Amino acid sequence: MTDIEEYGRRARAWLETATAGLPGEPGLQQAREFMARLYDAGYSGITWPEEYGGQGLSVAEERAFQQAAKDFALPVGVFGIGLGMCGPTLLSLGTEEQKRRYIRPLLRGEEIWCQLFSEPGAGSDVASLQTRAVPDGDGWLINGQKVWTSVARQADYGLLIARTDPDAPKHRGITMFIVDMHHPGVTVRPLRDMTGESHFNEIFFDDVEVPADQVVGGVHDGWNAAVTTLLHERVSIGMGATRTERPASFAGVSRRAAERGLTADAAVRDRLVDLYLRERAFDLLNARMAQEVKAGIAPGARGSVIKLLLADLTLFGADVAAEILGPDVVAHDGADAALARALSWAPGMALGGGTNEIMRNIIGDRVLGLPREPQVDRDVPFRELRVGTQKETGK
Amino acid sequence: MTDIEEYGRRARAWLETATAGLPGEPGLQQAREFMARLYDAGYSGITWPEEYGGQGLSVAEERAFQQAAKDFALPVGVFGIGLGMCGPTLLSLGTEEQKRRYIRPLLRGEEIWCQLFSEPGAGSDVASLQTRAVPDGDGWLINGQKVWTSVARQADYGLLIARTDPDAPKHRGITMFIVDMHHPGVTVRPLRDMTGESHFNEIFFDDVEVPADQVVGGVHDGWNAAVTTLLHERVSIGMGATRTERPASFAGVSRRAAERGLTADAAVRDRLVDLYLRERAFDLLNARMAQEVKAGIAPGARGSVIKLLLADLTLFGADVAAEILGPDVVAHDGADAALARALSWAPGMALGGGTNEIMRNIIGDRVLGLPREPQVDRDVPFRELRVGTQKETGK
Amino acid sequence: MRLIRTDEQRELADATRAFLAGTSPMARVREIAETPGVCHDPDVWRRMAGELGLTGLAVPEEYGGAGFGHGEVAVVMEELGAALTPTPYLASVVLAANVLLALDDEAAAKDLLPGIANGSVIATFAPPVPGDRMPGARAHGDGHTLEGPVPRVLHAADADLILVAATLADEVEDGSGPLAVFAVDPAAPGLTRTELTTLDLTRPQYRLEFDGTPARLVGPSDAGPALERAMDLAAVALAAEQLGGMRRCLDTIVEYAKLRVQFGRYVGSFQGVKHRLADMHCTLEQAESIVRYAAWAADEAPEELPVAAALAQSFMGRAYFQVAKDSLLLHGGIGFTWEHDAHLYYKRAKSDELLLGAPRHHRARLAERLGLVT
Amino acid sequence: MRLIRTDEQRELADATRAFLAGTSPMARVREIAETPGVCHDPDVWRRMAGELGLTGLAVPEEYGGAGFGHGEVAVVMEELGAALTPTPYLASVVLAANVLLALDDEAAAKDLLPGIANGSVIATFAPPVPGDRMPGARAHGDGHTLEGPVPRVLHAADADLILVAATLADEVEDGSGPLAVFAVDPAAPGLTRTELTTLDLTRPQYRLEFDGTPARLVGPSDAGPALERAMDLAAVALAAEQLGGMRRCLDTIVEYAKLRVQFGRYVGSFQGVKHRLADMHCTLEQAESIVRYAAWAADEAPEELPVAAALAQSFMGRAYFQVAKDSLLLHGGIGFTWEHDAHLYYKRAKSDELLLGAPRHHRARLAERLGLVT
Repeated sequence: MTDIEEYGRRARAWLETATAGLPGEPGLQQAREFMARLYDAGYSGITWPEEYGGQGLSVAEERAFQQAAKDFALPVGVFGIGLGMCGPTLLSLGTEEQKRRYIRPLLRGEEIWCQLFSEPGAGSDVASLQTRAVPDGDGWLINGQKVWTSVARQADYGLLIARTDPDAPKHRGITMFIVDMHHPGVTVRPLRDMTGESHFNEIFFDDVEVPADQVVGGVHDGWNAAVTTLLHERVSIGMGATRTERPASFAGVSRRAAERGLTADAAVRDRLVDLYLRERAFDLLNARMAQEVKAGIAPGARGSVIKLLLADLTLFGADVAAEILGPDVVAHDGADAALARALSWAPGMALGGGTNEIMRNIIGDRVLGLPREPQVDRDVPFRELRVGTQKETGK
Repeated sequence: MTDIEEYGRRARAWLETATAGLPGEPGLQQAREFMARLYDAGYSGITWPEEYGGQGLSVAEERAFQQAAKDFALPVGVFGIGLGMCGPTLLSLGTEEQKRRYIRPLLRGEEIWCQLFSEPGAGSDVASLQTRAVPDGDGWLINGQKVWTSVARQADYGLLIARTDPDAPKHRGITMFIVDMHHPGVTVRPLRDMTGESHFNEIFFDDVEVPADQVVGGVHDGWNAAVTTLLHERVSIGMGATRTERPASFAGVSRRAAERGLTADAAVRDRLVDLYLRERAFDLLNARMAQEVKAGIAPGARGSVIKLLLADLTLFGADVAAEILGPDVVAHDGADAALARALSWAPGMALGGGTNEIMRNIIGDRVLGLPREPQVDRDVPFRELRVGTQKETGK
Repeated sequence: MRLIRTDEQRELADATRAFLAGTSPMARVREIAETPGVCHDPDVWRRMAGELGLTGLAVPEEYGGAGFGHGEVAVVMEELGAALTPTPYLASVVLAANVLLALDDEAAAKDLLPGIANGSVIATFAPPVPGDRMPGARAHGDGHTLEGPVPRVLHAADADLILVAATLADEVEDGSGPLAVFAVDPAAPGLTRTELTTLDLTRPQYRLEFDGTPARLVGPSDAGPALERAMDLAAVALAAEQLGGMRRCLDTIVEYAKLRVQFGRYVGSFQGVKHRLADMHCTLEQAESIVRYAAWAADEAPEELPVAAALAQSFMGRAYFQVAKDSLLLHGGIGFTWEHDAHLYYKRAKSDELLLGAPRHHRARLAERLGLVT
Repeated sequence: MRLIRTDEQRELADATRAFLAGTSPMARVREIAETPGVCHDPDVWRRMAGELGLTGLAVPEEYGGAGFGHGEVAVVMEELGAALTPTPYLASVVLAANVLLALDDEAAAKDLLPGIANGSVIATFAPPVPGDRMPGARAHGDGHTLEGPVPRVLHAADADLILVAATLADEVEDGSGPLAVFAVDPAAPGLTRTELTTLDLTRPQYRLEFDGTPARLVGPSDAGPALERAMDLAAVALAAEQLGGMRRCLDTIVEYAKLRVQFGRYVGSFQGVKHRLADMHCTLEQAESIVRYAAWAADEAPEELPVAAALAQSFMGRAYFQVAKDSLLLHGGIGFTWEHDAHLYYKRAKSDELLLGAPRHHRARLAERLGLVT
């Protein structure tokens, strides 16, 4: 057994013990306690530098741990943004003080982080954001609105981008800040989505003071910082795809169809074949990309292929499940609730983390190397730019 | 019986007699003779001005004649471009002399016309044409190449657009000419298409002299003239659609499928239903637009909807026919030749008269009124513009 | 074959649209949809029946109706579909009235239709959907009693009169028999109504459970042909509703694409959006043609109705959902919010697609009616 | 499960690609396709067999082959599909060799396989396609005679050995019976070959007519399971060919979209084109994953092969044609010309989609193998 295998074996053994006592749906306090134990056992921040609280090990150990962890339901969802995006961004771009102050509590689950990029007026065009940060004494004063923020209600800190120079072209007048989510000027409002539930939040900033030393990566250079963060997002959305629950899966739908005697109908079987083809093609592609990564081929922008196909599969599955199983899915007494919910949730997959159109642009530009669309907004000062929603005025 | 009905009745009676002696596939000479008889009977150019040889009647008579003519196979195809596009363009924009000289022989079938707009380097972007016309004594000297020209081998005259001012932006330095197709500098070469047959031609112009009085619609103003011509094309491609032969029609494919006992398979029936849905939707839309036109609602750019759907239906029909009828379609001893040919011919419908992408732009811009794409070539002198096929050089 | 509206139909459409704009704006639609126990606005219903005379449009004058045709009902359905108005119109005026008319039971028609026609009675009819279990009926003295479940009935809580199809227990062989139609008083003993969770909040559905519930037989003991006709007419009316919704979805996203800016340009100027909208427009043009044709056939060409109705549902179910989904997606993140209306249409579209049975049933019916099944 | 190639397979692909680029450029492909009576280049065949050793790749060493696997054959098929090389490789090395191997007839294998493996014999096998009529076989002295037509056989004019499936006349009940496989000498009496008109000019097909033609029975009198395995292996090899063609189509149009200017911009910069190319790329990524999986299953997981083969054909037939069609269309007018290569791929794609039977047969087989048919 190699050292790495031994590492993985020990991790698995530890996880077995550590998760043994966990309830089915752990609360926030239990999640924090678990995170602390994970940290103390040396499994949080495995590849992160030791001086800030990480373990300083290689990706081999990280991968061995992930491999072992796949079989356990770990209550770490609430720390995902911090561990997956905010932490890596701070490690890349943060000051020495920031890293010393924030990384260890983040890894231990003592402080929860959220990401504050999206705005209602900006949408896919994240860089057209309108939240303002103006100099205020030694620090900055922030006003504006963010949206589509996960775990904002639990978060202690947020990584925020705001416009600091409206006279610069839109990508060049943005700065990234660490914001204290407990500041009285921060209002978190749950955003109800089309499922009827609230998975995200809107955040309002009303004269929120931020000290000067909370700038991440240089004043006016926040777009580059944001790109660093977003690259981590794309990887985490893409590569974790197979683990996403798919209620309208081929196995699930065909089982239900068979139970109701519907598979006797050739038209039903034909639709199930459609679902199988898409699902299997997606799963095999995912598996192949994982093998390529292991073989040292970086996935690069091909994560967008996964994202686009997953969005498509999610919508198709929900749609075809209803088509096959019939009216009970849309008017039910509880039995088909998961499928009905899949219909409401499915569009979210095509909208979160970049719309299908954005994914196709990325694939065209970065995978196929096609010439770019002429960009009309690249060199225009932000304040002269049309943004958000407005009437056409000549053009 | 109204006058119009009486007109239609007489037209039908005339057509019955006139077509009685025609062979199944009339040759060019017989077509010309038929056209002369049609003209002499007063059925050619029904709405065209009397002073140039037309009948000066209203669209009501024209429509009554068309209604009657629908049931006869008239050998007038070779005159279609002249009657449908060149003639109307001359009537709108031609000089008095041009109209007196050309309209009557055109209507009588004595002179055949073709249209010389498309170029290999221009494609959908017709205005980026590179055929040059330079002043030469009193007239012009034309050099260049045209493509996708129908009836060029039979044509006596062609309506050609050429670049006369390469320093003007591309739409503003074009002129339209009447060109004598018998000029020794004109070379017609049949263009073999993917069916293996030649339905179109390439035309090469090598120092072809054109007198100054053969300019149509003003020097450098040829783009507007061409738009006039092309509007006629779109209507004629669109509105005549129902008469286009569809070998892979629902009726034809389902009859063959039934003969071979395939309709016992629910999967086959389901595919036939797909074909029926598309075909019926298309036919009903065509019929509704015809009723709207009759009721005085101009179709405008909606002709592009018909064109796009017809392209789609044509491809789908050929595809699904093969899918249903199986390997015999692609490897046959003659029985399925029409369906095999439909597969080779089908892409032509999506390419001729504007690609699907162009149709979608027209629908978006002119039917839905969406904002235009930024145009990077509108105000650039033509000689500085990238056209045709070339390597990317920075940009 | 008439594929464009008459002047009168255009006026009816304008009047209905104006009325719904005033009485049923989206804020009101949401209010009703989100209030438990409230399924429609009785004031709006009264005015639709009285002022506008919409509830008796296709009912013959002898039964208190206006004696117009199904084409006029389609006009109203199209506007209701565009406005998403929560209303028992489809249940009462389309489903119930048409089944009563088709059953050709003079006495029942005289008893039951006038109330539906003048709007004083809200009726509903549970359309028999392939694959569903049907309740059984048993002769019992003068009348019948019903036994068993009805899986889904529209607006059953609002209804003053419930019509259901049931198998006559005595005629059942091998588990199935001819269907007959029964009228049930919602207050009759042994009737349990359970509200279902519906994806489409604007159109409540209920499960009924009969347990020795007295019911009145309407029409013949084999109501097969009458049910077929009533279901065909429902398919046409529903297709009109789908057309109205589809058009509204497209209008909304086209409007938004002209206002919303991304990357310094109106999003409608990007071909990625523009071409999709063009395709949606093509779908709409086809859909309108099919719906006009089906509505014409309903009134003028009864021999073409079976194919036209199956065509309409086979095409419209898929088409409306596709357009509603694309409209939602093209709105971007805002389309995913509860506050935005896109999801209401998306959910209506999917529910409509399944309302009269799964799409494959409409397609199979179409294949059969086209003579493909031999 | 292995979804990426081994180093050896990558080397084989590179060598094959380089060889075909040199010996089978498109000009040569067209020359062969357009010359009547010429179906492949015998020199190229000899070099493929000799220098490169491609004809015996998956034939066990005991029968004169190299003893590699179907994964290696798939590598070659992918390159042949990309280059559109007119060659009897599919007929001889895939169809005929696999059926001989699957039949498990030691004597016949020893007689017939070495020639196929070293390329000195070109064999073909007429795959039994659902719905086709099969010839009948009758015992006759020591051997059998064949009677009746075989609708389509690849490369029958080049073949030194023709294998066909036929029903044993004595065992037929109700018009059908088990299939057995027979080896026929192309020069045998009573055999008529008629060349068919093929959409795909690079792959000739023939109708055979037997009239008392002597034939040798190979394998058992019920060859059903062997035929199934051989057809599954053919499905995998064909899928690899389809993948190669699909990739070439996409590469070609992507290249063109970077060079062709319209409206002052490279056409690949228009979202209308770019997004379609992105979708085509997504299809390719999925296709490659499926083909790699099926090729792995062919060698390493025989129990997964039936599903994998049906999956591969159900996916690839449609996918390749879609990509070939879109590639042709996105070329604009030039794609419609005879001189442009787009139509050759378009025609190959459609022919491949139907080569082993109509798509619905692959889908029905997949449904059955997934246990959906009970």
